[in-house]
Amino acid sequence: MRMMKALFLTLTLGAPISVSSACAETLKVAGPWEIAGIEPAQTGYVFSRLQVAETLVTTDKQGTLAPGLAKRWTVSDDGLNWSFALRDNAVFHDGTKVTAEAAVASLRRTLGGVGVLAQAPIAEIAGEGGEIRIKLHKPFSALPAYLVHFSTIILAPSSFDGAGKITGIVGSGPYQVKTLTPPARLELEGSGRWWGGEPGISEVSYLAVGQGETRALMAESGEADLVFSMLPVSVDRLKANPKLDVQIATIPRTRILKVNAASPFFDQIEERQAISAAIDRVGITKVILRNADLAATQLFPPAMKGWNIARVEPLTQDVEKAKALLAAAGWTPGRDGILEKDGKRFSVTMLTYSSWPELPPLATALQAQLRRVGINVKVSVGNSSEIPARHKDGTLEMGLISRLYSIVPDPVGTLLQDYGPGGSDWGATGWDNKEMQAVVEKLAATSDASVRAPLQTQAVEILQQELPSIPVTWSELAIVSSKRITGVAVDPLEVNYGLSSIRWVK
Amino acid sequence: MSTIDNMTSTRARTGVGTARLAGAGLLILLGGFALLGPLVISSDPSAQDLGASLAPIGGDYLLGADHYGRSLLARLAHGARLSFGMAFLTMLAAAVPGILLGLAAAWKGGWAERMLEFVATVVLALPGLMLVLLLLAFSPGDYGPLFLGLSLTLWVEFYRLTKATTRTVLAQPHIEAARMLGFGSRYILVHYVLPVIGPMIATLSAFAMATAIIAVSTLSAISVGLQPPTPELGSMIVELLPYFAEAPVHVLLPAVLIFLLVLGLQLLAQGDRA
Amino acid sequence: MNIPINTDLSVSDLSVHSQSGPIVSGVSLAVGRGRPLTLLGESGSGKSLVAQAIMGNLPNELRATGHILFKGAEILRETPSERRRRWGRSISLLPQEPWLALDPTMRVAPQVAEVHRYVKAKSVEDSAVAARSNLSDVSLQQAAELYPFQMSGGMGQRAAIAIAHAADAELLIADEPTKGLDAALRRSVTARLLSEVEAGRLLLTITHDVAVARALGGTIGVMLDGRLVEYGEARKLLEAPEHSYTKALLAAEPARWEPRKQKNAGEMVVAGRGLEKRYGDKALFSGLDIEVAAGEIVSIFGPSGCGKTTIGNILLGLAKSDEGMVERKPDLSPLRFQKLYQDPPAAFAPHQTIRKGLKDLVRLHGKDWADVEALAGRLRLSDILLDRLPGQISGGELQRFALLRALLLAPVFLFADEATSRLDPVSQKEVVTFLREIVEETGLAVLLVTHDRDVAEKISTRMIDLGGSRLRDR
Amino acid sequence: MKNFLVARLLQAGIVSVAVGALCFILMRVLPGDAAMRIAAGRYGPDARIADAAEKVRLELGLDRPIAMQFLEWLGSLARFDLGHSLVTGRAVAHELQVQLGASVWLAAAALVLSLLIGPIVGLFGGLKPGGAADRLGLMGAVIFRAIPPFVLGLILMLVFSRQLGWLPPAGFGSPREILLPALTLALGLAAMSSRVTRNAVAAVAQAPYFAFARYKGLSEPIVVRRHGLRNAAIPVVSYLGLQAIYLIEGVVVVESLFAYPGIGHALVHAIVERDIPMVQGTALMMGLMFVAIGAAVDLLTLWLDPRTGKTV
Repeated sequence: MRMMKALFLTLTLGAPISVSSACAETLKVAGPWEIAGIEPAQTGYVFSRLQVAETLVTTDKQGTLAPGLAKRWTVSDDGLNWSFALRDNAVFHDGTKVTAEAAVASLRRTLGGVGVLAQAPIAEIAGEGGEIRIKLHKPFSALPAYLVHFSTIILAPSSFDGAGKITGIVGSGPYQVKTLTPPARLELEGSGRWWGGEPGISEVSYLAVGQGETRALMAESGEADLVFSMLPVSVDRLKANPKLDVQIATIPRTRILKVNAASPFFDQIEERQAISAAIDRVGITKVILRNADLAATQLFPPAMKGWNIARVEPLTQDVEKAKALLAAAGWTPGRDGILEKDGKRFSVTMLTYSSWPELPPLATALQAQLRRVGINVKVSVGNSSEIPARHKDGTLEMGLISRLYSIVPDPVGTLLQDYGPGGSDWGATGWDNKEMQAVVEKLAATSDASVRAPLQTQAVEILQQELPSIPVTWSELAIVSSKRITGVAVDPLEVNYGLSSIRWVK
Repeated sequence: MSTIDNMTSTRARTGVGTARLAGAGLLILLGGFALLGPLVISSDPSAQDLGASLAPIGGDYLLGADHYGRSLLARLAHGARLSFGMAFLTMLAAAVPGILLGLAAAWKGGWAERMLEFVATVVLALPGLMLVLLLLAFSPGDYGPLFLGLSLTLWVEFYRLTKATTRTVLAQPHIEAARMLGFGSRYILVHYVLPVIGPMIATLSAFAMATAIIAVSTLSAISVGLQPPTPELGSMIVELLPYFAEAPVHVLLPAVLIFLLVLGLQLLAQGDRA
Repeated sequence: MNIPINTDLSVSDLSVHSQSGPIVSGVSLAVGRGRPLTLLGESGSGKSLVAQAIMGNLPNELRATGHILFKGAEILRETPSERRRRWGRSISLLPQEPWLALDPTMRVAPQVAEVHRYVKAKSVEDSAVAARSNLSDVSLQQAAELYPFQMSGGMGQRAAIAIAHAADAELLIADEPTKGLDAALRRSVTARLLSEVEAGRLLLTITHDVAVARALGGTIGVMLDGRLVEYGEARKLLEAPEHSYTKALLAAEPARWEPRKQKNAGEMVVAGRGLEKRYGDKALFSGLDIEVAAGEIVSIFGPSGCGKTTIGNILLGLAKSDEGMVERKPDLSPLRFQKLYQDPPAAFAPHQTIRKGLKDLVRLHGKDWADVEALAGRLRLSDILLDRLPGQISGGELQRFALLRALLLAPVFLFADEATSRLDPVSQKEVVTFLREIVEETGLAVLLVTHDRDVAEKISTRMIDLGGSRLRDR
Repeated sequence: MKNFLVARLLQAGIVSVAVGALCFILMRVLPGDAAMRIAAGRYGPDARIADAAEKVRLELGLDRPIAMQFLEWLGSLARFDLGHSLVTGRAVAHELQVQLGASVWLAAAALVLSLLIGPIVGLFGGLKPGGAADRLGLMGAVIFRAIPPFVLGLILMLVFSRQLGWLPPAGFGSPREILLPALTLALGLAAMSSRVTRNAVAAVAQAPYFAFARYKGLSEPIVVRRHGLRNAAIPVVSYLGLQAIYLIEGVVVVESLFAYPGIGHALVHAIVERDIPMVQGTALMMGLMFVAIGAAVDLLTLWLDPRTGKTV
């Protein structure tokens, strides 16, 4: 076979094969994300995950906050003044020290742009002598969690031109950018300056591969040593491959059916509960996600401690109950089996998008299941912006979306948006629940775990009862690595993939 | 010497004849499947039975079931009908204006022709796929823009062929002779031009249909074509692709169906362009 | 038949068979040094097959039997590769219509030089020198760097002769060497062929042109339907032909036609005054006056490319003149002005039977089918021909159908554009005879365009010579 | 020669303006809020798109009159400025540099591979029409033309990457990575060009000059080399110009399949994200590529066929 391969390559390329051996020292990584630009608010996560740039605060593998560029932080008693102390030995890739002035400039720029930081009640950012001070309008316990977000990566002043436009990524992580060929390729090398020591493998090459199936092939053919985000269907096959390791972690992401509670179809709780009861979550997860444990019996997955409440009644399929609930809400089957009320057919459009490859198949399955209780659903796969757009103008009926609850590690930030007054792009639509709003407000103001726990339970119970968004499945992240490497760990919050601790197997 | 010419040409003709015959036979079979299949096969192509996910061939489901447990036989039949139908409509929508404009350009010449030529050049310089993508953005997943976009790119070929051939025919002395003998344009069109362009148009139509089938399935394959749960052959391949390790034949079935459809059309069109 | 014993090429009892039977049978002939042989016959008579059998390039479907002895070797027994080895070495061919036989994408000089380079295995430089000398032998030294499309037909013919000459083979086969050439050029071609004979080469010429056979002298063989019907010494055969076909062939030569009886012309039917036509900034003709009256045959004579066809088209209104005007006898339907075309098959729709075309014409003008039948009888066109496609009948018959078609509309003026130049001599004479008869009977006015001075002289009442002072060899 | 250049330049100009205008109009009348789409493209589906859209709208001046925006585009086009990508914020010309380069490499590799396959198969078929080589070639051509490019790509990927592990299924930059996508395109191209070559060669083999070359006494290889190849190449080359369309379109599909970051890939993304300057830029580049290929074919034909020299 080797002979054949050599012969084949010589024939087709007319050149000897030195390519693969020359690259032996490089860790080849493939993932789904394209690097369309280098603006941190857009693609900062790539540089954060690949450890090119760092944030002040980061998380450990359990999802709890951990020191990043800031070695510790404190908050004043009134909860308005935060102080973050920088590491003394942090150096940017251009050789300059990570000073408070540089970090403040970087954060101020972030604050003025699009990103989570703009949503925090920040009054002022200042700093001197290795300490960053952030002043708030009102107490906001989640601030350190917000500073984990990739848009807040700290970049050296040399990353920007005079007008504040970003020209390059000069971060402080173990790896520095060697070459970037947008949108697909990023070559990294050890910076030699990291405060955490030298990375195990100094050369890393990242390739963006959009198609999940192609990524699986990359892993199988040995063209990549580490591949992120495997499709659920490929996982079993990859697990069986003796040359590969597969690691899976549940991530705080839930696929939900976002319904417009102001529309005549979903304005009654019974209708929303009926939809929920009509869905065969187990069947869907078994077939499409290949893991029945991912059936979302409530909004938050078990991995989110304190947010997954064991005692709430799980959401399960019960077609008869669904039919009864719909009948109670005044819907009666029409001649063709589709429900009707006051001469109006229960016919809705389900918007979804293909940024997440599993969404269209899920929509297809949901469509068939809802049809069984007499609801006619038209699936429309479009651009992800259509859902916020239709949310805004009120014409949204139903949308199947994938919602991340760890945009900042504390889900409160997300809940604040999603179930606050007026709902949000990816949260509730037409659902205005004062009780929920009060609970979330209280949560946001405190960081005392004992005060928060009952509030969290209360919030989950409200959502479980009211179902402004109907959970369908939870998510997991599968990472495939070649047995040539060791030290691979899955970060469920996808903040940092820890490439620097990967080593070649001797 | 003319006998020799006749001998060689008849031999060549029979060679093409068998290919044509094979193509026609294939198309009749597939056409029958596409037309009658959906009527005979009672199961709904979108009815799911998650319990029967990837059911094997020959069991409860004659050709197995896809990952949602939908009958592949029913989906293939509906898919074939869709592909055929779309291709035929697209071809018609491209051929009719293409031929009429081609005739007009060859007949009138002058300004009208230059205008048409310009439009054709611009359309040709626009990547056809881009046009389709742009139009699809109007209403994703609808048949209308898909078929409009494809026709918009395909008409040019009909236009060019008709124009060039008609122009050659019209330049021949026998047309001048017919005009001098008092025959009108209508007679010349029906008796002299159409018999010449007819077979060429037929060939081109078959090719255009083949192109349309491939284009529709390709667009579905890069997820911008028709939307679920439409049983479209291209999207069936892509949907089933991740399962190829478990059910390779299931993935192969729609691919083979596309292949046979296009092969049939190609064989039927076997002319000098083969 | 009397075959000289001392010959270098002798053919005896040669037959060529196709799957459906023999196409050439029992041909015997001989070529000797200083005695060129000319095979004379119309297309389809089998004369080309005889040449191909000698050359060894018969189509695969055909099989030759008999004997061909060339310098003591039996050619028919040789394998295809042995025969091919003779090409360019002991046998060379002067192809018909040489401008098509020259590679259109290669300059002339290398096309000659490659014979020296690859056949004679000379060095590159020697080949180039030899090629230049070959070209200057045919006065083409100036044209060495030209591409075939930049040369006239006559130059192409000379280039082909240079190539044949470069091969320096003993036997030269000239296939229709004058086909497609103007009369003036024919003479120079025959002169060159004769000089090859004087140089000691064996020459076998295939032609349908009696004038070529006469000019070459030597021996003449006349072929008809695959048989050699007459064979003998040229002078004797031309003066006292024995076979009736030979007699008809000779009688069909325009030079031997009966001159036209002078007859008073009727009134003017169509006239052009002060006509001028330009191509770019070059005038084809200018200040041309032409008038055709009833019962008159006016000839325009000139070499190809002189604009003679354009004049006819201007009179018919098919082309526009840049200057001048056309006058027609008033109150005549335009349908009564008709045209005969140079290439008869092109003047009929290729996929329409003759009958269908004529029927539609009769119906269109409310005529009677009996008129067609009467004319067909008159033009000796049999009924079976009506159901054939234009490609399935001979040029002579087709041209008579064209005449029939025109006559159905009772024309007053007929423009015959080289109407007989592509026909066999016998057919040509037939068509011309009918035309003359009709002119005399109906007072039809005819404008005849021809490149053949003899044709023009014999049948026209008046001649316009457009090419008198022009360069013959374009 | 001068006329020829002027004509091609004129064509390029007309194509530019027409393509630009068409894209502009189409993109403008597309349903949905452009700012929303751009925001989604920039910040991903997890972000608060509605908020971001407001900033985008202000930043890009999307609420100015359409005519004004178009005139601006035309004005900058005249200065060879294609504007800035709405999503990445970088100059379109800069974005395209990399992607166009990648696509040109892909297209060139595909063309070279197809030329290694198609014309050679066609040559053997055409020299002996009806022979075994001809029949095999015909069969291959029909089969490869009946396989949609994306299916062909998948098959190649499965065979060469998964089963044999010889070539990477994705990526770009090195010859190994370009091979699979190029081969996918090349097989489709070769399927067509082999038949054109076959017919061209068969026509040349029937031509009187080809026969005459034999009668001159030249051996068969010399006849084919000196009088066959060039003459047969003329129609093949002009057909290659037509294939440009297939190539440019094929690039879009194949690039999406093999995660190859070329211009086709960029176009699909730009359309989805409503990045109007990028759509215009890529469409323009594709149009110009088409014109350039046309010009190259013309030049090649000019060189191959002295007869065309007079007419252009």
